[in-house]
Parts: sequence; C-alpha cells; structure tokens
Amino acid sequence: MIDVLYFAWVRERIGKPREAVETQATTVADLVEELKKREPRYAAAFADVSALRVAVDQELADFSTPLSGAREVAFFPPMTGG
Amino acid sequence: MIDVLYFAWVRERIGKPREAVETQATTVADLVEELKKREPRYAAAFADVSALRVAVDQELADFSTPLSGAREVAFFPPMTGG
Amino acid sequence: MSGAGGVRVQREAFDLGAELEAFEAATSGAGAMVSFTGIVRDDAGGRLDRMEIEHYPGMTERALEKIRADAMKRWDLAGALIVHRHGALRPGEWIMMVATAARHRKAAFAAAEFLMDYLKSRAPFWKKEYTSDGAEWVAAKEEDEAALTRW
Amino acid sequence: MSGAGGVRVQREAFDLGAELEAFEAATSGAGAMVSFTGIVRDDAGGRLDRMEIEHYPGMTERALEKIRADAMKRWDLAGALIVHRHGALRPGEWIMMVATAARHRKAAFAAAEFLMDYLKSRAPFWKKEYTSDGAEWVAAKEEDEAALTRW
Repeated sequence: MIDVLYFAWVRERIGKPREAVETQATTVADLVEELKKREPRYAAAFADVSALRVAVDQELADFSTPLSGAREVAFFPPMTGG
Repeated sequence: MIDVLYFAWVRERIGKPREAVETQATTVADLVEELKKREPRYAAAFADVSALRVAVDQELADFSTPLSGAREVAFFPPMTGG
Repeated sequence: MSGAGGVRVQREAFDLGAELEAFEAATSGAGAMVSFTGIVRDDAGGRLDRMEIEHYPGMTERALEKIRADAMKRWDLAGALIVHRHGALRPGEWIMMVATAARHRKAAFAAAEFLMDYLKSRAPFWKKEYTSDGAEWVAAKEEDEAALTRW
Repeated sequence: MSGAGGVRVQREAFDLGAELEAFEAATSGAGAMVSFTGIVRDDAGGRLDRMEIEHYPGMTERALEKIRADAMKRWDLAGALIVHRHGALRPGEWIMMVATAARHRKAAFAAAEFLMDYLKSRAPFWKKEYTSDGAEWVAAKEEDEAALTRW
C-alpha cells in the first residue's frame, strides 16, 4: 500500500490530491504504467512523463527509482518556487 | 587660489582639514612638491604618494592631472566605504 | 541547527524589516547581510487578480532545510534564513525572502544567490495565476534549471 | 532621476525595514529586490569601542550618484537605493545599505554587488576604529580594488 500524491495540474487532471494505491510495482515507472491503465484521466495526466517530476518518500527521485519499502510517492510538474 | 582639503590620516598628519593655497602649480604633482617644501609635516604626509589618492573639484584624479581652473583639490588615503 | 536563521513555510505575510532585525541580532561577528525578496508581479497588464501557491507539506520543509544546510556547508556563514509563503497572494505582496550573513560580503552574496537558484527549481512550490481571463499554472523556466549548473 | 531609490549620506541610524518597504513601494513591476547591509564588526576581540566614519561632503554625494547611475545604466533596474552613515558607530550598528529592484533576480543581485564593489573603493569614506588599545585607520584591502576588474 503506497500513498500516491498529486500536485498542481497533475492533481487537477486526476481530480484528487492523494489516494492509497495497492500495487506490486517495483519502480516508479511500473507504478505509472499501472495508474495509466486505470482511467483516461490518469492516462492523460501521465501522457508525457518528461513534463513530470517525482518524489519518493519526500525526496526527489527518478522514474527508474525502486519502490521497495516506499510509503509515499508524489507526482508534480517542475517546481516554481522563489 | 585653490582650496586644498585633507582627509583621514592625511588630515591628522598635516593638522588641519583644509586651507586656501596661493599657487602657480600646473599639475597636482607640482602642487604636492610646493606643499612638501612648506614644513616637515607636509613632507611626512606626502612622503609616499602611492599611498595617497587625489580628487580635483570632487572628481577622482591623478597626480598628473592639470590644475587649470581647479577650485578644490583633496588628498586622502584609499577609500574604505561600505 | 547551525548558525542563525532557519526555514519557515507559512500562509501569513511576513514583516521583512522585523525578520531582518531578528536574523541580524541572532548572528554574531557578521559584517555583511544580504537579503532577497520575491514580489508578486503582474505580468498580465493589470489583469492579475491573485497568485495561488501550492506546496507539498512535509517535503517542502525538508527541501528547504537541505538547501539551507548545503549553503551553510559551502560558505562560512553566520546564518541563513528562508521564509516562503503559500496560499493566495495579491500583486505587490511579498512571496518569499532569504537572508544570509557572513563576515564578508562575497560569501553573503554568493550564498543568497545559491539559495534562490535552488529554491526556484528544487523546492516543491507551484504557482497559479488568476486573471480576468482565467487561471494558468506558471511554467518552470529553462534558465532556472540552467542556473544550477554554476554551483 | 531614473527609477526608485536614490542616495543619502546621513549621521542618523536608518530603519532597514522602513527603507525597504518605502523603496519597494516606489518601484513598479519589480519581481525581485536585493538588499545588502554592512554591520560594524568587532575584529578586536570585544575591545572595539566604536568606529568613526569620515567622509568628503559634496564629493560623497556625487560619487554615490555616479555609482548609482552607472548601475541603472548597466542593468534594467526598477530602482537602486544607497544609504551610508558617517560619524560614530558602535559594534553591531548598521553602517550602510544598498537595495536594488528589477524584474528578475539576476539583474538585482548583479547590480547590488556592483554597487557594493564601487562603494568600497570609489566612495570617499574612511573608517577609524577606536579600541581600548588606541585608534587606527582601517586600511583599504587589495581585494576590494581587485573586485572592480570584474565589471
């Protein structure tokens, strides 16, 4: 069970800020593939992953990052702080 | 007649902040030579001109700067603003 | 925590003068203090109603702490402060501030620029602008990503 | 005069927060504001009683105006402010400040560093430190002169 969080336009497209996901995915990319199969709005949100950033347990990560033991995965567009 | 001003340790060595000087000097360097002949404290203050800076009419200048028409010449150590 | 300052993420406005006074008072031996303040700019020709800043509670604080710690390690600083707002902000309001203090100005300037470069693209904030024409997410700038390569 | 801000030479202390608020309010369209503040530092191990700053009335204002005008010409600034004190200052007191405002942070940072580099060795101020051991003029640093070559 992994908490999956969405921010900014990813949150808007998927229509919720977070959800608990039952998954056997071993990497972030695997998780993305599983999510895309759920519903068209997921497929739309993840259509171009080069436009997305990901954090695993609140640390910036890559799509190839393993999920072993991860409790929280977040997807969002490039950050615009400052 | 030129107003000659002294700042910081130049002022302290010469013992006054300013004086009116009757001079025929054509450059700053000439004026320095005239002043050095006045009294030992002038000679001491101007002993090492590389340690001094000069302004003519409130603009930074060189020792070779001509004095034609100048009303005010100031001598001081390198500046330490900020 | 090393040095004066720290990091804060808050919805409320901050008082820049009071922040700088308190920060400076907590530093010792610093001869130089640099601050940067980001202001909501109306690029929509007077049509900007507000900017809404979303962030990732938990990760935001961790990211800011890390950026601050990296700066403290890299330069000999007496302190570093980061304050960043979230929520709705009007044109002219202050979005965020950083302050750095050091013995000499060079380190204080460099560290403040470093904090800003990392805040821009490594802290989980997202901005949405609301104008009379609708709402739009502010896109990240390539030059902000490129700015990181100099450190 | 172009842009917000200006130059001031004064004996009185200044209120940094009030200065920055007023400066920012006078700029328009600026998304970034940078400030630098110089603080009297006790390098004499707690023995510094005060620093006395002498200046060249008349030339000081001209020199500061020129430095400010050069910065305004060189970068696209919404404003630039220089406030410099003279007279006797105690350890911990603020000696001077500069502030710059621009659309983007890069110009604001660069212009503030430029102002400081020129203030250090092109504005007619001299500092004398009074400690329990006596009084001494602060010597100009070679690195401050060298800093000008980068502009």
